[in-house]
Amino acid sequence: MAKRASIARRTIATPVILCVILLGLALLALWTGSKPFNQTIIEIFLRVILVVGLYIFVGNSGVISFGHIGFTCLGAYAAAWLTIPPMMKGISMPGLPDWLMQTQLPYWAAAGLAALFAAVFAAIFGRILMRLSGIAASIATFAMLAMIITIYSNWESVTAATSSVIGIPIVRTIWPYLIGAVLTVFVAWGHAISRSGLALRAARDEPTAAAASGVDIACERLIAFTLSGGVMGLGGALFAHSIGVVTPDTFYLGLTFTTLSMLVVGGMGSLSGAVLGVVILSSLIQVLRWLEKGVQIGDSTLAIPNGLQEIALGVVMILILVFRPAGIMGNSELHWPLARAEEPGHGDT
Amino acid sequence: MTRRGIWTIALSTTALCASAGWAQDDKIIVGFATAESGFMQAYDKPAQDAAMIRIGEINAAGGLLGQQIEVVTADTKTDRAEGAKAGLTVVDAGADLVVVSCDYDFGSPAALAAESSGKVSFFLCAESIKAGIQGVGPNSFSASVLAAVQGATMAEWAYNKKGARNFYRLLDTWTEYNKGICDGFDYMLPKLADAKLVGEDTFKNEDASIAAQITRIKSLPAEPDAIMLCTMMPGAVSAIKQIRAAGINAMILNGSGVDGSYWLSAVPDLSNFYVPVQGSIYGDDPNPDVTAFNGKYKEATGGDPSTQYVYPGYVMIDVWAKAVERAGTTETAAVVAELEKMKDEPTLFGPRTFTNEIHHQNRARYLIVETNAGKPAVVDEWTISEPIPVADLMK
Amino acid sequence: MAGLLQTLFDALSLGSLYALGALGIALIFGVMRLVNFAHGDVISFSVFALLWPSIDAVAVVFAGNLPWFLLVPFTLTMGAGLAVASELLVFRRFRRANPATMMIASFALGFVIRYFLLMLFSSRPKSISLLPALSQPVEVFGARIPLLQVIIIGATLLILVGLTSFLKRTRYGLEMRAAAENFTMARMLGVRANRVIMGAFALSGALAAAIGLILAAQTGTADIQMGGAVMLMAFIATVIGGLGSLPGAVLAGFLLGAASVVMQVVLPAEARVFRDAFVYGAVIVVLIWRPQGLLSARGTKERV
Amino acid sequence: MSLLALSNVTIRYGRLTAVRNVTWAITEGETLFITGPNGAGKSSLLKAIAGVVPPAGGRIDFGGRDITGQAPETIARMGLSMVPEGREVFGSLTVEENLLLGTGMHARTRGWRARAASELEAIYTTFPMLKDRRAGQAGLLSGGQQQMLVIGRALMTNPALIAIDEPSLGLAPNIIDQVYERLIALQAQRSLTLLIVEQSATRAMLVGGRMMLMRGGEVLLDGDARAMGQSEAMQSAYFGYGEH
Repeated sequence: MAKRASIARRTIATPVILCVILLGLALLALWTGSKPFNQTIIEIFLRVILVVGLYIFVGNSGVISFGHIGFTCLGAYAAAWLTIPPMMKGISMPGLPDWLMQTQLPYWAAAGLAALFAAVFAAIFGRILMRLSGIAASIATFAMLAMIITIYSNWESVTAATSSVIGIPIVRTIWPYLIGAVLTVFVAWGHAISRSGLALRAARDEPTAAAASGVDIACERLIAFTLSGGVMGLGGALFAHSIGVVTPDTFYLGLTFTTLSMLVVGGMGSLSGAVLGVVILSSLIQVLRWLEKGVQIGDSTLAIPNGLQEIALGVVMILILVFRPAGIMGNSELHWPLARAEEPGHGDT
Repeated sequence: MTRRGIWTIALSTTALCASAGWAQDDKIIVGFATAESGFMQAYDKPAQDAAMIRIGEINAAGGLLGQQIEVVTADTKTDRAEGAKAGLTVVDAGADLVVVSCDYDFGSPAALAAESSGKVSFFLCAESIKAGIQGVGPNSFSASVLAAVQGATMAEWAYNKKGARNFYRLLDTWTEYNKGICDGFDYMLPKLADAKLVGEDTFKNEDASIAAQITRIKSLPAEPDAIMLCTMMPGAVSAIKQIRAAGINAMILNGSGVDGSYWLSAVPDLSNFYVPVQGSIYGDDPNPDVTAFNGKYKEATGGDPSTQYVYPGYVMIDVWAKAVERAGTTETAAVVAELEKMKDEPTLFGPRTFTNEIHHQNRARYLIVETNAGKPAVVDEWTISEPIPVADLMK
Repeated sequence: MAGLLQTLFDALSLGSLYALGALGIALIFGVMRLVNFAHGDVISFSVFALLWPSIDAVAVVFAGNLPWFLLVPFTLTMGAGLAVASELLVFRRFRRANPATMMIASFALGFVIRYFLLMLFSSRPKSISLLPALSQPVEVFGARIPLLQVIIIGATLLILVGLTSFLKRTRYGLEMRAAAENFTMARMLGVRANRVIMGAFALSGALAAAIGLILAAQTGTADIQMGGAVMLMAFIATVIGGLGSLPGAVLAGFLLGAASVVMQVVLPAEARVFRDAFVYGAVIVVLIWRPQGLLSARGTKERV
Repeated sequence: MSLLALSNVTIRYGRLTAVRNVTWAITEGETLFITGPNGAGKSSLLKAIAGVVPPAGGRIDFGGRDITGQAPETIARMGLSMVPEGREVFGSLTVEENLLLGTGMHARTRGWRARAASELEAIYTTFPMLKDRRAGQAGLLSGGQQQMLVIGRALMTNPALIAIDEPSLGLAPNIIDQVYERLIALQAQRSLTLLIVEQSATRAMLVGGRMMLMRGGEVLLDGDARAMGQSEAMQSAYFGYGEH
């Protein structure tokens, strides 16, 4: 136990630095006082939650999951069920069980339950899927996502099928999202330095060795899968409150690849990478949009043709990966300046 | 791989431009929070161009309440999260009217943003009952006609004018719009004595092949009189082509979503094919002014209207401007009140009615376009016998 | 009877699409463990290659009007060309990278291709009438089958036979099969990596183009997204077929096609909308039952 | 002169170092056994020589040319043929296809088919069993037969040096004897240079030739196999007695 404490002391810097960065963004949003910019920062925080959630499983286990956005979908709809005024639910989702129909919770309580709900499902799916590994697991997770989406896009009476679920209270202040992101970062860090997290990473790096030393890989994976499923659920719930409508197709391949790309570009095996991946790609896109709109240079406006933004983004992503195949952070973490970067808790493996 | 533009992260530029909040209330500003890029762009732009034409006309005629209408825009990138941002952006820029994307799913985030800032919002051409009070709030409207009305119109018209009795229902579950068409069809069918549904099936817009669904139709004892096809582009072309390729020549009834001749090359010599439209892009509209408008549109954009979805944009500015004139202000409550007073308000594209319970058209005059040997032309016009009750629309 | 025959044809023609797609993905996966998410965009690209760039609703057809004996080779070349280019410009840089990185790179590449097309052609689906002669029905044992279906199935069989004999008879094919099974060992026997990989990309690109042609002829539409759906199914087929096993990929492709057609037929109307949920459920079951795939190539190293 | 020469070769996998500054050379026609316990770095060394793992440091020369960090195919084409651990036959290919692959490097030169044919005959005469199974799937061969196959396959490249990793792994003693008989015979008729990695030194002592003993990524002993068999040093080094 003392050992764990020492690991914690050695690695606490990482989450703290990351949260300082996030706080900085929040303050920036307050300072500009612009509603749209505020919304933009909220979106970044949401992405941080999702990508870090993804990291908890993918980063530590090394298994690519195409399915996690499914849990985001579960979370978002759970939040919708719990926060929409009963009479509106009666119209759009008449099939809901009565007790659920009658409940209407504040958004933060709903978000908590949504996370729990998603985690439970993650545990159930994980129980089945975690015996798989490698690309078989990846495909299985994707199949899971596709199942969830197909069901949610067609279950008229409970999810209102493909139509937007409306009446979700919109939360436009930035704090809940900041808190969510900070919470997520610390959860991820806590898991990474926990016995389970260390075992999982060991299994990722030397599977045979880990198995030999009695690590139950499937079990450790299941823990990470459940935890990250919960975080993804939280992200989904907050997402729902950020724009006030949810539809199943919001939570499909688009978001899956956005989040995966950010994780891989940032550095799959690194918590800092997950957060920085979001921040860096987000700012990159921002710059490109500026260029697209045209920027004043002296008295001439320089503008890139419409649509070039996405192309440039793709090219830059490829270049980043060419020069840093392991992502921007690789496997290392942010540390106090001058302190040597290392993976949390890796000192003693 | 996805239907939408993928990059849903990040800061919207206009966000920053608008940040200083140069809202100026002595001006009348129309804010377009629509898709300038991505999937919806192809659907938003034409309607927006039509709206700009109407704005141009009004400004040329001395403006609105004696002021020139100004326009601000923000790109939704065909993405919901971006949509919310775009909505906030134009509101920050002082928009009195917030115009949002054609499709409810993509327009609603912006509309909700407008609603929460107490602004009037108009969907360019959304055709779901939600695009209005029911899905956004008391200050939200749609400029088009409910999808359900299209389905109902086709059913009733085919029954009365074509003697169709045995209907088959083929639904593409991809969007609410598609389901809306079939809902209207389902609402109307029981009202038609001895008309019956001989079969039904579903498919997905992106299905590579709907052979199985077609086989089901062919295995019916007799080919149905009419197939109610509730779908939209691009899947529609594929479905129609495959149906005809399989040798099924039954009458095909559609929603307005398949209007236009740009795709007909894909199904050479298509016949027995019927589409309801608010106005004709084929130069044969009973109302010459529509043809005149088509000319204007070509001047403004360099191309003819490619579908009837150009028209709602024009109607939108038209009715809103009238309401503003009557209210003598752009102040939300007053404008909404005036809009809700409108009963069969004549417009270039048929009468429009708004009430305090529905900000959408649950009944409208439709032109029926028949495509014969690959040539579309207006053959008839039809208005459903009674409006579709809101209750049925909400089910 | 006729109905049954019809269903059989439906299953075969859909299966053909998936099989061809799976083959294209398996070829590349086999030689470099790359899950190529750009494959779907190669499909779309080779269709759009038949049109002049223009953003108005009406498609400006150019190569699309060629007679079939020119049209087909042209399209195949386009597909192969793009695939080879992507290997030269992008994937060659990722030889030592881990599969996740390669996968995201391929995704980014597909993203670039897609938005490139979007810029040239706008997002509005274009309608093209490819080989209109094919879109009428023919009598087959009393069932009226769309001629196109028959041709799709025929063409697929032709491609499969051709590819098989290429792989079995030629030196190049031999090296490709060996590389697919155990790339390192093949190299240690002097098999030139770049040549084989290049060949794999060319083939896979041509296969993608073939799918593009079929889709375009069948749907009459050129859509930026058109490749996506097929690619996903193909991708799944590759995995449940057995990584690196080409016959497995084909088999699984046909199975998936059959599965979704049969489900569409047997499921009751209200359950039909959940068709894909059932299909994907079946996929999971198969994966649990045989994680290594139906026909896994012995010696294929799991590296993803 | 030396056919294969290593100088200060170091191999790392991430944090752990598998081979430390190893330096040695083989002269043509020589037989060199590398023995040592698990994790001694024997296989890593072979992989580096074959170009599968690029060495982290040092230099490897073959036939007087620097091959450090060259692609495996290039090295193979220079006449250094590798038979990796676990045999690695192409299970889904037929026996003959497996063999034909060996002629990969000649595929471009004219008349390779003819050469391949004659090579095949040669191999079949050495391993008649392979001829009987020529059309069968290689995956279905027994371990011993697979070992013969991979050796035959390596010979098809007609190499100057064959490096074999654990040829006796998982084989019954009498089969092992056969394998070695063939190897020795081949070496005689083709003036081959043999580089053989084996866990146990006993086989080396039987066969004779030069033997090297690795532990912990370093070469501890290097000398005549039979002579070394008697020495105490060998025992202690192998089993790690007298650590200091």
